[in-house]
Amino acid sequence: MTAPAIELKGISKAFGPVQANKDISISVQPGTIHGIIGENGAGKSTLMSILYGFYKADAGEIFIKGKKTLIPDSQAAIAAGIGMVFQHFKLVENFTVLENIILGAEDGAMLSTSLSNARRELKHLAEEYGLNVDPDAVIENLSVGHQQRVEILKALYRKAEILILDEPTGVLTPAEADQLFRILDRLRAEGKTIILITHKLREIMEYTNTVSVMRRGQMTATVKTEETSPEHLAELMVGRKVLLRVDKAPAEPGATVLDIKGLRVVDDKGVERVKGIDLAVRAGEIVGIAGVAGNGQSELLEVLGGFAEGTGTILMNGSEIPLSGHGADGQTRRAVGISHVPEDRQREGLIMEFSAWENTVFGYHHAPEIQNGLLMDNKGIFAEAEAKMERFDVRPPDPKLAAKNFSGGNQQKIVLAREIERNPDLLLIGQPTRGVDIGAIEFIHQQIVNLRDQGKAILLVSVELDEIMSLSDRIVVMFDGHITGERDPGQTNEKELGLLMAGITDTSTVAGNGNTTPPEQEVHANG
Amino acid sequence: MDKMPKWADIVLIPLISLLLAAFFSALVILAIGENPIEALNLMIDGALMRSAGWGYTLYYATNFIFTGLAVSVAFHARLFNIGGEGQAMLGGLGVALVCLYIPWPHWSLSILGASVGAALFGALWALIPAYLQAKRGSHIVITTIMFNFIAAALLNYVLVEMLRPVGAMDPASAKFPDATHLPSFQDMFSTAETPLFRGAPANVTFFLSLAACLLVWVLIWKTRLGYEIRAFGQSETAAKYAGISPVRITVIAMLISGALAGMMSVNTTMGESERLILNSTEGAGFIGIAVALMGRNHPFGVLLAAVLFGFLYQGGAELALWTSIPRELIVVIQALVILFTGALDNMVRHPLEKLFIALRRRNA
Amino acid sequence: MDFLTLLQVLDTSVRLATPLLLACLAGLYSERSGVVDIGLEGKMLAAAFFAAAFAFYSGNAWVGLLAGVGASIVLSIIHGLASVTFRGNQLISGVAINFLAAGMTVLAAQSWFRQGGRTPPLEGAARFNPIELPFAIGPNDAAAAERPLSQLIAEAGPFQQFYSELISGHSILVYLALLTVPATWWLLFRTRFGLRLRAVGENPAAVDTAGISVVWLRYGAILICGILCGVAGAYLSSALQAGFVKDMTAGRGFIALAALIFAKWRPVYALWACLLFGLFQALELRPDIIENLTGMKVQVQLLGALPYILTVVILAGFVGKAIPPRASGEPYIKER
Amino acid sequence: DLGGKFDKSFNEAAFSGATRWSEETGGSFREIELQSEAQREQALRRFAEAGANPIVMTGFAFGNVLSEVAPDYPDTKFAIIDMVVDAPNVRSVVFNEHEGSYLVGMMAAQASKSGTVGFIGGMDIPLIRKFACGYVQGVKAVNPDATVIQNMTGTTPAAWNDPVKGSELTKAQISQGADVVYAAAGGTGVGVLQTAADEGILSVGVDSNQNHLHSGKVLTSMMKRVDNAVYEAMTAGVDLETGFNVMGVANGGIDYAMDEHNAALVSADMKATVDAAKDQIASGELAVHDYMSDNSCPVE
Ligand SMILES: Nc1ncnc2c1ncn2[C@@H]1O[C@H](COP(=O)(O)OP(=O)(O)OP(=O)(O)O)[C@@H](O)[C@H]1O
Ligand SMILES: Nc1ncnc2c1ncn2[C@@H]1O[C@H](COP(=O)(O)OP(=O)(O)OP(=O)(O)O)[C@@H](O)[C@H]1O
Ligand SMILES: [Mg+2]
Ligand SMILES: [Mg+2]
Repeated sequence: MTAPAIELKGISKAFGPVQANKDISISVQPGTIHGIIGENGAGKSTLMSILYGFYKADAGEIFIKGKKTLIPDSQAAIAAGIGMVFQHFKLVENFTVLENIILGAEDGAMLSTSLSNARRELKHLAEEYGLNVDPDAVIENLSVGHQQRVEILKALYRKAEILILDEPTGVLTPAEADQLFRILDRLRAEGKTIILITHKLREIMEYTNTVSVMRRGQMTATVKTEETSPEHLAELMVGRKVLLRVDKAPAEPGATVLDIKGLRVVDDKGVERVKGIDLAVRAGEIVGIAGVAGNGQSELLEVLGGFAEGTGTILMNGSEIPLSGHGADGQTRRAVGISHVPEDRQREGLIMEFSAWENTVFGYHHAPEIQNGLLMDNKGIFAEAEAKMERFDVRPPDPKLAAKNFSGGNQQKIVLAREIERNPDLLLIGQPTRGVDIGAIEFIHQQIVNLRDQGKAILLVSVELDEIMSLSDRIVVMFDGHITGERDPGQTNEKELGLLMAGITDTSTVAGNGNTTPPEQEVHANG
Repeated sequence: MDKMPKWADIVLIPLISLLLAAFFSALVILAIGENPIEALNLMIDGALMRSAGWGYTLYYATNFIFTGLAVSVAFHARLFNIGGEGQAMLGGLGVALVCLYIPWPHWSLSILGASVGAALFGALWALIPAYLQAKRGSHIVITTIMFNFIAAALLNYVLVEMLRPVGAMDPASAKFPDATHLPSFQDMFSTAETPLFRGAPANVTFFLSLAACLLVWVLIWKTRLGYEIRAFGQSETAAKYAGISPVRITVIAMLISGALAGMMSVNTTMGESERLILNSTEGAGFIGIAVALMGRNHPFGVLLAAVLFGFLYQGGAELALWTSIPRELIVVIQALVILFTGALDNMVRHPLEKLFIALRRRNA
Repeated sequence: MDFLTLLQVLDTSVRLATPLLLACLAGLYSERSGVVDIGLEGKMLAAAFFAAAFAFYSGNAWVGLLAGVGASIVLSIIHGLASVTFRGNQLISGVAINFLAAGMTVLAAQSWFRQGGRTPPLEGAARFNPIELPFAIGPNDAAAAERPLSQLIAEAGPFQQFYSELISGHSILVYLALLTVPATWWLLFRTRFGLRLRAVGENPAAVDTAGISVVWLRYGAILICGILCGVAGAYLSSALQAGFVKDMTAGRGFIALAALIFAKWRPVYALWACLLFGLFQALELRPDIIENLTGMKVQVQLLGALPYILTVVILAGFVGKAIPPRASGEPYIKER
Repeated sequence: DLGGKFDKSFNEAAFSGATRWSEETGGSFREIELQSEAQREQALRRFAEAGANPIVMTGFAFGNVLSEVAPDYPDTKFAIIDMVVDAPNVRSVVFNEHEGSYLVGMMAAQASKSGTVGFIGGMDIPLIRKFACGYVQGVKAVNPDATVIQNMTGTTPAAWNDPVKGSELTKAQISQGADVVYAAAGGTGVGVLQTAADEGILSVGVDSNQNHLHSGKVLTSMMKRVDNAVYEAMTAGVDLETGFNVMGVANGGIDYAMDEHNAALVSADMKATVDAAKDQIASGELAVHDYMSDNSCPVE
C-alpha cells in the first residue's frame, strides 16, 4: 500500500469548555472516497476544518502523503493540495463566479490578468469535469447546486489533490446529487482523494470506499464500506439500534382543514415565486411537497405561516384567513390553529441567545395560559419547558441552557416540542431533518406520524425525496411556482418525481407500478 | 455550558476594565504634569466625603440613570439610540410647557405632569428616527445624531423667540412657579441641627429614577413586550416568524427609550434650574451609552454605573475647582471607561475565560 | 442668482466638501472591509490638533500633516484593536474614540500652549495656502492692480470666472482629495487588494478559507482610513483654518457617514454626495441666496439645522434601504 | 462664560483684568471654567465657603443662580458682569455694547469703499443682536445707503467656537461685496479676522483690543472693558460697592481701540467724526437704540 494521502494523529480541539475533538487519529488512502459519519455535534466539521487550517488544533499532527505538515492556516492547507467545500458555502454572494474563484489565488496585483487567466482555466475545468457555470454570473443569482459547483471549482482551480466535502447533498435535489457523485467518481478515478461528511447512509453505502464513525468528539471506528451495513453504521453512530424506516399505518383522512385556492406570492425583489396554487390538506394526513429548493415551496409555507404576504384565498377550517395586511402574521395564524416548524431553525425557529425555556413559548408568548396578570408566568413556563424537554428527549435536558448551546438535532427537537405540543389543527413543517443525525431523524419522524394519527393535518416541505416518500400520505410536486403533479407515494418512484420536479409532466414512461392503494383522493394538481 | 461563572461576567470583568481605565487616566494626569493620587483624593473628598458632594453625585447619577436606561432599552431591541441628547432636550421643553402653562397646586402633582410632558416630548423626538428606521431603513445611528443637532436648533428657536421673557438676556424660559419646586435632598433630609446636602441639586427625581429602574426591569424581563423586544433584538427574522412586527417593536422600543431620555429633564429642568435653559442636557445623552454598556444593559447595572459616572462628574468638577486640570480631563476619563468597559472588554474576558476553563479542568 | 454668485457658492461648497470627502472615503475603506467607524469625527479632530500643533512648532504645514496623520492612525489602531483583534462592538469603540479625541486634544492643547485649548494661529508656510493655477486671476494679480480680487474676477469673462473662482485658488489638499476619488475607485475595482478588501467586508469567512488573513486585511483598511481622516483633519486646521480650536470638526464626521450611506459605499457617488452636503453647508452661509430663491426670511435656527434636516430627508427619501457591505459592523468570530 | 477662557475676546478680557490685579497687588485668585450648568451654583457656593471674597463672575448665565446663592452668603460680596441681580451684596455691571458698536459701525462705514459692510455674530442671542443693532445704526448714521450683511454663526454655544464657519461666513460676505466686517463672535471671531486679513479686507474686533492680531488689517476694536470691571471689583475687595453699575461710553467702560496697529488705517477725519459721536453719546445728546429694550431694531 502507498503512503496514505492524509494521516491525522492525536488531534484534539476544545471550544472553550466543549471538547469537540478528542485524540483523533485517522488515515485516508489516496484515490478513495472516505466517508465520515456521526451524530450532530460529534466533531466532524471541526476535524475537517482543522485539516483545512480553518481552526487550529490544540494537539496532534498532520501528515500529507507521508510527510509531516504544519497547517496553521488555510493558505498552508491549500499549498498542501487540500480543498474544502464547507457545509455553509464560503462564497462572496455579490461577486461573480470568476471573482470568487480567483479570490486569494490571483496572479499578480492587477485584477485584469488574473481574471482572463482564470476564465481560460475555468473553461478548461468545465470541459474536463462537466462543471458548467457561467463565469460572469453573480453568486446570489445561482442555485445552491451551482454555488456548490463554484466551491468545487475553487478547489480544483487551486489544484487540490484532496477534496473535503461537508454535508454536500443536504441542499441538493436528487438529480443534482447524482451529478455531484458522478463528478466525485471522476475525480477519484484521476487519483484524487475525497473525504465526504454526510448524514445519509445511502450515500455512504453507495459511493465510499471506507467510512469512519465519530461519536462525542472521538473516532469510534473506521471500516471498509463493503464490509458493513447501514444498520451497523447507525448503531456505531448512535450507540443503539436505530429504525431506519418510518413505521406508519395507512392514513385515515378526515375533513378538509386547509384549502388553498389560487395562491400567488411575490417576493421582495418583485419576482413571482408562487404562481397560482390550489391545494387542500385534510385532517389525519401528511401531504408532502417535493421540489427542488427555490421553486416556491418555502414561500408557500411562509405565507401560510403568516410571515410573507400573498394573494388568493386560503380557508382554514372553512373560514378565510387574511393573506396580507392586518391579521396576516404569525400570531393570528397560531390563534386559528396553525403551527409552523420553519425551515431554518437557527434563523427563524429559535432565538439562539435565549435559554431553552424561553424558546419553548416563542411565538406563543401571548397565549393566555402563560400570563400572570400583566406579566408572563415565567415559573409556569419554566416548569412546562422542563416537562416538554423530557417528553421530546432533548439532550441535555436543561431548560436554562441557551439554544445556541444545543446541537442541531436537539435544537430541532425544541422547536418541534413547542409546535407539536400546542396541539395544532394544522402543522406546517419545513425541512424537519435538515442536517440532523439519523438518531434524531428517527425520533422526529415518529413525532410527526404520531401527530397525524391524532387526526391532525400536516403539510410537509422537504428537499429530501426519501423523507417525502417515507412520511407522506400524498405527494405534491412543485416546479417554478406551479404544482406539476400529485402522486400516491405507494405508486410512484424517485424517477417519476424527479421528472415532475424538473417541470416535465409527461411521466408515463417511468410511472410507478406499486398500485396497492386505490386512487380515491381528489386530485388538485393542475400543472 | 457557560465558560465562566455569572458573577465573573457581571462583576469581575467590569471591575478589571474599570481599573484599566483608571490606570490609563492616571497616566494622562501624569502626562499633563499633575499628581494622579492627589487628584483622586480630591475627587473622592469632594464627591463622596461630604453630604453636599453626594448631593451632586446623585444629581448627576439621576440624569445618567434615565439616559442609561434609555440607551439600554433601545439596545435590547438592537437599536443604537445616540439621540438621547436631543430627546432629553425636547423632554425639557415638555417639562417647561407643563410647568409654565398649567397651574399646579402642589409639587407632587406637578412632577407627575412634568414627567408625562417630558416623556411625551422625548418619545416624540425618538418617533421620527424610529419610523424612518422601521419603514425606510434609514440608519438610526445617523438619524438620531442628526436629530440631536436639529433639537438644539429647535430648542434655541423656542427659547429665543417664544419662551424667553421680554428683556431677558438668557436664552431661557421664565422661572417656573413656586408650586412646581421639587423638594431637594436638603429640603427632605436636613434638620436645623444637622444641615445636609446643603445647596446640592439632588432632589426627589432621584427616587423617580429608581422607580424607572424597577419598571424597566419588569418591562424587559417580565412582560410580553419585553420578551418581544429582546427577541427582536436578537434575531429579526425569528421575530418575524413569531409574528412580532419589526415596525411595531422598533417604534415602541424607541418611544420608550425617548421617553426615558426625556424624563431626565425633570431632574435638570424642574429639579435643578427651575426654568428651561439651553444647555441643560450637557452630554448626559452620550454618557447614557457608557452607562448602559457598563451596566450590561441591566437596570441594576445601569444604576451602579450611573452612580460611578455621577462620581466622575462631581469629582471632576472638584478637580477643576481646586486645581488647574482642565475640565476636559473628565471627558478623557469617560472615553477610557467607555473604551475599556465597552469596546475592549474582550481583552479582559478572553484571558479570564481561559483561566476559568483551566481552573475547572484542574478541579474536574 | 447670477453666474458669479453661483460660482462663489460652488467654490465654497468644494472647500467645505473636501474634509467631508476625505472622511467619507476613509469610512468607505473601513466599512468596505467590514469595520463600521463612527469615530471618523474623533480621528479628524485629533489630526486637526496635531497637524496644527506640529505645523506651529515646525513652521511647515507638511510636517503638521504628517503629525496629524500619525495621530489619526494611532486612534485607528485603537479602533482596530477593539473591533478586529478583540472583536468588540465597533459602534462603541467609535463613540469612545470620539470622546477621547474631544478630551485629549483640549487637554494637550492646554498643556502645551496654555491658550484655553487652542493652538496659536498658523502663518505662512505653516498653512496650506491656496494654489493659483496658471492663467487664473489670483491675489497676485489683485495686488498688482491694487484692486480687490473680487472686483477683478467680477469683470472677467465667464470662463475665466469659472476657472479662477471655482477651479483655481484651492489648497493642494483639495486637489489631493479630488484625486483620491479615482484612485480609490481604481484600487477597489481594479486591483487584487481591492478585490480582497471588498470580499472581506462581504464575507470574511470566504476570505479566510481562501487563505487570506482577515485580520491583516482589515487592519490595512483601517490604516488607510486613518490616513485619510488624518489628511481631512490637517486640512481643517491648516488649510481651511489657521489653527486648531476645540471641537472644530463640528459633526463633519457624522455628515461624512451619512454621505457614505447616500453614496451606497461607492467612491464616485461619494464625491457627489459630499459635494451636495458641501453645498448645503455653503447655502447655510448665504441666507441672502436662500431668501432670494424662496422669497422668505429664513430663521437662523432653521438655517443652522438645514444640513442636518436635509441629511435626514435624503436618507429617508432618496436612499431608501441602503444595503451596506454585508459583514460590516459584525466582528469576525470563528470560535467562541 | 462658556466659550473658553482664551477666546481672545470676552472671557480673556476678564481673565486679564484679574491677572492685572494679582500682578499689581500680589493677591491670589482662583478661577474656574464651568463645564455644566449645575456647577455654576456649586462653584459659587464652594468659593464662598472657602472664603473667597469678592467673587467675580462673567456672563449673564450666572444671573439666576446668583440671585439664589447671594442671600445665603450675606458676608460675601459678588460682582456679576453682563447681568443685573438685585441683592444687597451684589454689584451688577452691565455694558452699553450698542454704543460701542455704533462707534465702530461709523468707523466701518467710513472705511468701506464698496458701501457694503458685514456683521458676524456668534450665537444668536439677544445680547449679540444688541451688538448688531448698534453697529447698523452707526453704519447708517454715516452712510444711509450702506448695506449691512448680517450673519449669526449658530444657535448653540458651539457658535462661539467655530472659526471655520466664521471664516466661511466672512468669505461669503466678501463675495457679497463687504469690505469691512465686524465680528462679535468670541472664538469664532478669530476665524473672521484671519480670513479678512487673508482676503485683504478690514475687520473690526470685539471686547478686547484685537488690533494686534493682524496688524494693519484690523480697522479697530469695540472695547468692552470687562478687564477694568473685574480689576476694579477685585481691587475694591471686601469693600466692593454693591448695586447697579452701567458701563458705557460716558464712563469709559466702552470705547473703540486706537493704537499703533491701526493708526495707518484710520484717518484724522474718520477719527474726528467718530469722536464727535462719542461725545454726543457721552453727553446724552445722541441715544443709540438698545435692542434689548424692546427686542427690536429700528434699522435693518
Ligand atoms: N466555532 C465553534 N465555536 C464553539 N463551539 C463550536 C464551534 N464549532 C463547533 N463547536 C462545537 O463543537 C462540537 C462539534 O461540532 P461540529 O460542528 O464539529 O460537529 P459536527 O459533527 O459537524 O455536527 P453536525 O452533524 O451537526 O454538522 C459541537 O459541540 C459544537 O457545539
Ligand atoms: N461559532 C459557533 N459557536 C458556537 N457553536 C457553534 C458555532 N458554529 C456552530 N456551532 C454549533 O455547532 C453545532 C454544529 O454546527 P454546524 O455548523 O454543523 O450546524 P448544525 O447545528 O449542524 O446545523 P445545520 O447542519 O443544520 O446547519 C451546532 O450545535 C451549532 O450550534
Ligand atoms: Mg458539521
Ligand atoms: Mg451540521
